[in-house]
Amino acid sequence: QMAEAITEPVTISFYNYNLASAGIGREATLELIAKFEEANPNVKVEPIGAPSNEVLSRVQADMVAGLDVDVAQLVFRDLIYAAEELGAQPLEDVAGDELAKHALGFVPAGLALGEVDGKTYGLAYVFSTPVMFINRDLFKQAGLDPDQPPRTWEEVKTAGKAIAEKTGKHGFFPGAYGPTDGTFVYQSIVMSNGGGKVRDGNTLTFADKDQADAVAMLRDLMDSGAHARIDVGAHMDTFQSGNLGMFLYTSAILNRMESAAQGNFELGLAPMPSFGEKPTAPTNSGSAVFMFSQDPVKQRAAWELMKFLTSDEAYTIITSKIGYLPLRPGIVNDERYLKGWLEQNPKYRANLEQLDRLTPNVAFGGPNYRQVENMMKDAMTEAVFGSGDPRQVLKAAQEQAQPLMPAN
Amino acid sequence: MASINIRSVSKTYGKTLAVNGIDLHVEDGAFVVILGPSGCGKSTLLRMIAGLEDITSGEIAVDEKVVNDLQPAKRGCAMVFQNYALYPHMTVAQNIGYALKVSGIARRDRDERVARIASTLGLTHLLDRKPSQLSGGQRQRVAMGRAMVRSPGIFLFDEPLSNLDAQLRIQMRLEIKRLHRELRTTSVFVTHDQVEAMTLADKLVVMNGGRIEQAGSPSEVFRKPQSRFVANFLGSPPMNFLPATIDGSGRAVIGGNLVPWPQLVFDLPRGTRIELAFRPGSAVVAPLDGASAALPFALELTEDLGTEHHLHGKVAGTAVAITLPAGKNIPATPFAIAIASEDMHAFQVEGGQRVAPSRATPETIMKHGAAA
Amino acid sequence: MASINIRSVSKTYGKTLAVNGIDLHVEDGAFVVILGPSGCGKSTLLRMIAGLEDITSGEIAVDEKVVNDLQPAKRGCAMVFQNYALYPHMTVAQNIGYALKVSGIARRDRDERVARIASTLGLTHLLDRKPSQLSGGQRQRVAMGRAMVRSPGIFLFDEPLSNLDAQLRIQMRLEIKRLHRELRTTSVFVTHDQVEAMTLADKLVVMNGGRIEQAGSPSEVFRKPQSRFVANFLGSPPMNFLPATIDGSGRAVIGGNLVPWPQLVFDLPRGTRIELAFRPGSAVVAPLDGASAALPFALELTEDLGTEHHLHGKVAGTAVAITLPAGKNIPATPFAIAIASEDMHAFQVEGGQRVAPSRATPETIMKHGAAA
Amino acid sequence: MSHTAIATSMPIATPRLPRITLRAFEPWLYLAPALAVLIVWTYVPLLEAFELSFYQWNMLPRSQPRYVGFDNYLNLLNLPDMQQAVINTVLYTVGLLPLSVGVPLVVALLTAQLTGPARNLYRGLIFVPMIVAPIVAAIVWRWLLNEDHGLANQWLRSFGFDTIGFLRDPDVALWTLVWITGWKLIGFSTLLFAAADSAINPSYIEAARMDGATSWQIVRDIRVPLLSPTILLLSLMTVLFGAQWSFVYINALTGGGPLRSTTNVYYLMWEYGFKTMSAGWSTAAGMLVFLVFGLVALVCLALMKKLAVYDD
Amino acid sequence: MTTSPNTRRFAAHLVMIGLSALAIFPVYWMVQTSFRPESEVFSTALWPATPTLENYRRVIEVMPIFGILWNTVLMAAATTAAQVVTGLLAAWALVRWRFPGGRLAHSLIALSWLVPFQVVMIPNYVLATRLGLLDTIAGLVVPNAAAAFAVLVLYNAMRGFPREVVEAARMDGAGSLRTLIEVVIPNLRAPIASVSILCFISAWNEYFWPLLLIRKIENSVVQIGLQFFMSQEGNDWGLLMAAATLASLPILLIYLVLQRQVVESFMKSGIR
Ligand SMILES: Nc1ncnc2c1ncn2[C@@H]1O[C@H](COP(=O)(O)OP(=O)(O)OP(=O)(O)O)[C@@H](O)[C@H]1O
Ligand SMILES: Nc1ncnc2c1ncn2[C@@H]1O[C@H](COP(=O)(O)OP(=O)(O)OP(=O)(O)O)[C@@H](O)[C@H]1O
Ligand SMILES: [Mg+2]
Ligand SMILES: [Mg+2]
Repeated sequence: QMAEAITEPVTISFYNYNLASAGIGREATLELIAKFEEANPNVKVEPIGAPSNEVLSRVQADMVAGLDVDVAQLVFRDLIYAAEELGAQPLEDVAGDELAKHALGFVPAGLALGEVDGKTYGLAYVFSTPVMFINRDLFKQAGLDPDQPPRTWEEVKTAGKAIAEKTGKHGFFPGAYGPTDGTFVYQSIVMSNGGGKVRDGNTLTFADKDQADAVAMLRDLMDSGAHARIDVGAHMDTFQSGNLGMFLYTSAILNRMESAAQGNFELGLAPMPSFGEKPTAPTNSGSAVFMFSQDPVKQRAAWELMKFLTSDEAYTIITSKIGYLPLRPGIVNDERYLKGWLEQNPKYRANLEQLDRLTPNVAFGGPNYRQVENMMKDAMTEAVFGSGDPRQVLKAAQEQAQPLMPAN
Repeated sequence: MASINIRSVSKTYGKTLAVNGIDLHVEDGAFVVILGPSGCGKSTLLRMIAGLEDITSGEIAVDEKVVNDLQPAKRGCAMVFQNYALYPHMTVAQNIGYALKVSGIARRDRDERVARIASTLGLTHLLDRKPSQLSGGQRQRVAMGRAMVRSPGIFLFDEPLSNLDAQLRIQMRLEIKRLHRELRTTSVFVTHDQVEAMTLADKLVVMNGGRIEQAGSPSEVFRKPQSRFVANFLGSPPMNFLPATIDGSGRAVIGGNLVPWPQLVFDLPRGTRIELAFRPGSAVVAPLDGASAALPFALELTEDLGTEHHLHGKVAGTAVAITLPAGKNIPATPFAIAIASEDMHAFQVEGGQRVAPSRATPETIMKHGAAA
Repeated sequence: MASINIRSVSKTYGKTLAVNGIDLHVEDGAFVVILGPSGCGKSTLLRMIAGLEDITSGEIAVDEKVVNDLQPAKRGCAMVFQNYALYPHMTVAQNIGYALKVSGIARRDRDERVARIASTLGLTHLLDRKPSQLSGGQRQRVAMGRAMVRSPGIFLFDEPLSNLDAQLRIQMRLEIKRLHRELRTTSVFVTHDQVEAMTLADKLVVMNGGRIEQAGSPSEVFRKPQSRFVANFLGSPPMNFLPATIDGSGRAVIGGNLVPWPQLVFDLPRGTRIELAFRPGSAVVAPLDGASAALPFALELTEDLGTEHHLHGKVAGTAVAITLPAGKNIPATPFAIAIASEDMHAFQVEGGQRVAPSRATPETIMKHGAAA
Repeated sequence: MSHTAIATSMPIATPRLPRITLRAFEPWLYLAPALAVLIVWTYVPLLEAFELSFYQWNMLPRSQPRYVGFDNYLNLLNLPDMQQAVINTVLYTVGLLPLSVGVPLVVALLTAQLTGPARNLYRGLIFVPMIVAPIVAAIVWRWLLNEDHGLANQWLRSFGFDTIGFLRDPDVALWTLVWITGWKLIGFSTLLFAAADSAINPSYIEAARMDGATSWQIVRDIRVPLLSPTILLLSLMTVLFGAQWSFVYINALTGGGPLRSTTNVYYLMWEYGFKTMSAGWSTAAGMLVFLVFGLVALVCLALMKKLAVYDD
Repeated sequence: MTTSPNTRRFAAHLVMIGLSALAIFPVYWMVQTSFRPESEVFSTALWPATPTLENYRRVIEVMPIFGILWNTVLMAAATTAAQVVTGLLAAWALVRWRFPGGRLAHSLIALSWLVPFQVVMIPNYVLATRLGLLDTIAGLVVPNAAAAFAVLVLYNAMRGFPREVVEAARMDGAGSLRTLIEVVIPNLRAPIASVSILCFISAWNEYFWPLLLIRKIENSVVQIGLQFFMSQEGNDWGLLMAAATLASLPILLIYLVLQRQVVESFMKSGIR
């Protein structure tokens, strides 16, 4: 149990990936920290920036080196590892009732995003869901109505083919492959097809029927020509340069897409497509904040920081400045918070709509979770881009990877 | 075999005039040695003949055909380099056969010719070795073989023996001479070693500062050097030079009062400064009796070479070396030396040309005393 | 000045025995020359004296103090290297003065001593040049200066003249001799040039295969070589060797039937194979009249060196060279050569040691005819 | 000249033993800084890594290492992409050789016949890629080679060719990475070759000219054989470090894709070993790389000794 | 076969012009992109239609780029100096003496070249942290203070240095360190220059280690600075190119100014 209050000045470290790159993310984060320090004069926050794919290694390395890690912003794929191996503090134990009190006003799935075996280790922080970015100019050129973006994968296929054939540009591309992505776009698509997940407990299930069918669907798009076959490392560039009609990717890049579109093409936004009438399962990308402090006073300071970072005030900054989703939907219609901003940025609504159906990203457990994830993603990519039977490819990979999972 | 005609050939490197208007005729089958100090342009001249260096002006003809613009290999020359320049990555056989290979001769023929050359030079058992596995003399022979293999009309040698030790040098020198005797290939041989030059040459060309100082048979050049440079350059220990002045009667006066060769009269104005020169071996020991024909010799240092003694000393203040055969005892100092007037050379200080004295009339001799 | 005592010194490199148990005493102020063919261990020995090479066994004492473990600079030796080893980035003055700088001598003193040395060696006007701007002879002098500057007790020279051309070599040789006369510094001089060895040495040491073959005064070594190796190594052209066999009366028989020196009797068993040897200059031309003391000479090749002729030919099937003074005419072939019995050396084929004949009794001489 | 200076500067002999030991010690004093750095920062970790490679552990003090024998090695060697990665590694090496050895050799030989400032200018320009940061090089090349907005493909289009999916097409991507890797190396190798070429004793070339060899024959028979030490050295470096050199570009540009076509051993090791949180995997990967390339190095060195022609 | 020297020279010029263009075009592209406004970034025109310095202004605004450049210069210079000094000392030991263990030391140094950095990364990080080197320039330099490459190249260069000159210095009474400093090093300028250049370049381009070790942007080096404009969420092309240009500029300028000397030092260095 953490200390009741902070009476002495204390310094806590805060590992954060928004700080690692220039731009609004960094500015907003620094602003948050400044505001927090202002509100808690006894707490000094030492921010440590590391790129999002490095931040976990940094946390681990610092722990190995014996440095104090207090609060860390980690991506959801590392959730189980952080809880089981790195020793993240279960917030129920540390903060007791305060957690439940603070969680009031979160989206329904809010706390669940950071849960492992019934305890909350990560407090969902900045996150977003996949949305479909639309190049309205290409839609028009292809004779499609940009105001009626495709709602199902069938429609994506038709629209994609039309764009590819009529404009000579690319139809559709999901940011689900390649080195820069996590697996959340892929998981979103998979889970939208009936709710099956990529694993069940410690059994891998990504090659099961529904899951494999979803991938086979992408493959079908590919074979039909609707799915672009481009350099998977440069999909954003392709969209930004006006060569891609539909781009399914995290809403966090909205800002960047907007400024890139300016003067080049008209940008549209749509929710992610569904499998027929099945509801979509938008999965969160982004991160949660974890507490690693052992010392009660530091734990208190850490908790205060975490609370602040997920407060109404914080989300107003986070959403309006960076573009991440607000975990507290209440602020959307609140004059004091986001109402005004949303009126100016109506596009953002497509993103907000998905919050109700928010489905937690599935992380893998055990010491080899990264390897397993790698194998899964490689198999999925090969299933879509390769020439073999997608189901077989996934099956083979699943069998390969299963032994690396923890024994049940 | 071929003759070479070099006509007013010059070569400049940037501003350096390396070869300065050379005219030279090398007869078919001759062995010409070009001798000169370092940097005098010997190599440059040779390389122009070979075609390795462009000719700045003048022309070179081989067998009366001007070859100025011909590729080296087309001139029918073969060359032996100072460091042999054997291809380090090829075996002896490949080194020798390379020229044949390049000219597209079939393997069988090639091997046969290489084998023939190798046996001439006693290299047969070495054919599979790399140059790094050979001794100096063997390398030299391989270089010779490489030059011989195409049966060129002309052999060019650029100090091919200078990297060998004394004994090997003599041996290889004799071998080259023997080969020339057999093959009679026109040869031009560059060296700065005068023993090599003397012993090998049919015709000896002494170069200095890009020009030819003298050309002729070795004994002619040795015995009648046309300039002080040539006189000084040939012979070891070198000639001794005694500064002298012409007196009123055309006689050469040394050190103000010595007139050792009164019978020699120079047709030069009074006061002209000349140098009288003689070879160390031409001097004989004479008693120091004040006879005018003998020069008082102040001995400073004796060297015993086993076969002869070198005596270093001073004559009228000038350093002079004389050689005495090993058998003779070194005389007790002080003594004098006498040199026969035929063995005496004279050169003008100005310009260094040889000046020939006329013999004085018998009366004059009588007046001054008889020559030794 | 210092004396050097070398006692049973050996040196092995891995498995190569470079120096094999050498004993040598160098007296204070002596000039010892070590002569030998390439690879015989001369440099190794010298470098052990200098301290540049560890001594495998034995000991070296300078002035009776064992220096085996002393740093080179502490032994009071200075060394002149074959390629001079001048510091390429330093001026002449810095090169000469470096040892003084190292030993912490003040700049002023240093400059003064460098200037003094430079003027002794005639380098004063070159003090600001870099070695690359010097001629060979000048470099040699700088190297000398560098050795002299610390006034060492011992000078060590490792073929310091071998990179110079003939004339410069003579000049520098004399200069070294002159300097030794002045300074009287104990010197050890390594060379494979026998002229250098003969002329410079007070004591000549001939090495071969890591051992000393003979040590003594130059004329002693030259005139009385103790082994075939020494005999062959000294003299140019080298000694001639004629294979011979001892007959029943102890006389040496050449080519089966020639007994040129009947008066010499060897105390060797019949059938022992020896070599009779003589220097090219010891031979005199004799008429080919069948007199047993003259050897028929089949002339093959003549070289005119200006001062003398070299005649190459065969005696009883063995290649032989003789020298004749320039004055003499080359005799018409065929002719014979005669060698005085005092000029004749004999070596055992087995082992190569010198064997001294005894003079036969007068009667024997009478029987066979008088010596030349 | 006075000899007193010498006499006084000759010290009394110091006792024998300490001097010997001090002298034996001396080279180690000079080696100490470099060796200390290498031992502390490379070899001690390497030894630790060797030990760790037999454990499953994430190095955190709160968890216990678990001995797993050769499991980590086996896991790595049994990775699905291992075979492909090995083949690709060979392809990278083979593909890099022309760029790290072939082209530079040709350029050096070509520029050797040029004179004056042009030669140095060319050699200078061609060295520029060497100083560009790898990450920048990767980004700019990705851009230039993009199928939709890249200049290279635009030019191809304007000349009427089909576009090429330089980083997209599995048949091409590896060669694209080879090119980018090689692009950085050409200048460096060229300089080395030029240096080696200018050190060839000109009399060999003159001898060949006298023998009647054409300039092509001289190149083939004389200059290239005499450049063999440099050729072999650069080949050795390419074989040993080609996988590492291309790593940056795989990491930045393709992540081993498309369809595993650009992955190589080093990248695979990184992906499954170094990048993950498991000390066992990463150290096993490290040991594998070290041992395999160490062996390759030994074999290559032996080969080099046999093949190279040293002219001395 | 029968091509005249002139045709051959012409062909050589053609090939070289082509290759040189290929070599520098990407650099040119980087520079010109840095002058493009955001809307023009993906245009394929060879020169921006409306060149702007905006990207540079932004880079300077969001990042202490000059401080970072200074850090990098400091780090690269210090690393180079350290590597050259340790390299010279070690090479000297191996050249000057033959001693038991010498070959072992030599192999140990050479083999270290083959150790993948990733293996030693974490232990080094732990050690650096213990030594208080975290987030310092010193921490970037110290683990790289010796490089096998530098030792090996300098070793080869020294081996080519005439042994007699070293012995002459011994005879003159100079100790081994003095000989190294006063006699050997002044004559090894070309190889030292070449090695320094290569060490400097590689230190300048060092990426993984600073990424791990440096926490604050003020203490960062340019390669990490570049990372600042790249993220999962897309790259800021104009800024990135401006930053990349700024990051390459100093080293590029140094190179252009010293180009002839660089080339010459390589030609003379005997790195073969
Ligand atoms: N490639 C060159 N560039 C400039 N100058 C040169 C070149 N080759 C020779 N020289 C100069 O031309 C002159 C003659 O040189 P050459 O090599 O012909 O002399 P050499 O008589 O052969 O001397 P050595 O006996 O030293 O070989 C010298 O002054 C030399 O410096
Ligand atoms: N550093 C070394 N390592 C191994 N062997 C050596 C070394 N130095 C010399 N040797 C060998 O020792 C023997 C004697 O060499 P040394 O240099 O003393 O000969 P040298 O008489 O000086 O010959 P030269 O006249 O060629 O200089 C030779 O066989 C040589 O190969
Ligand atoms: Mg020459
Ligand atoms: Mg020697």
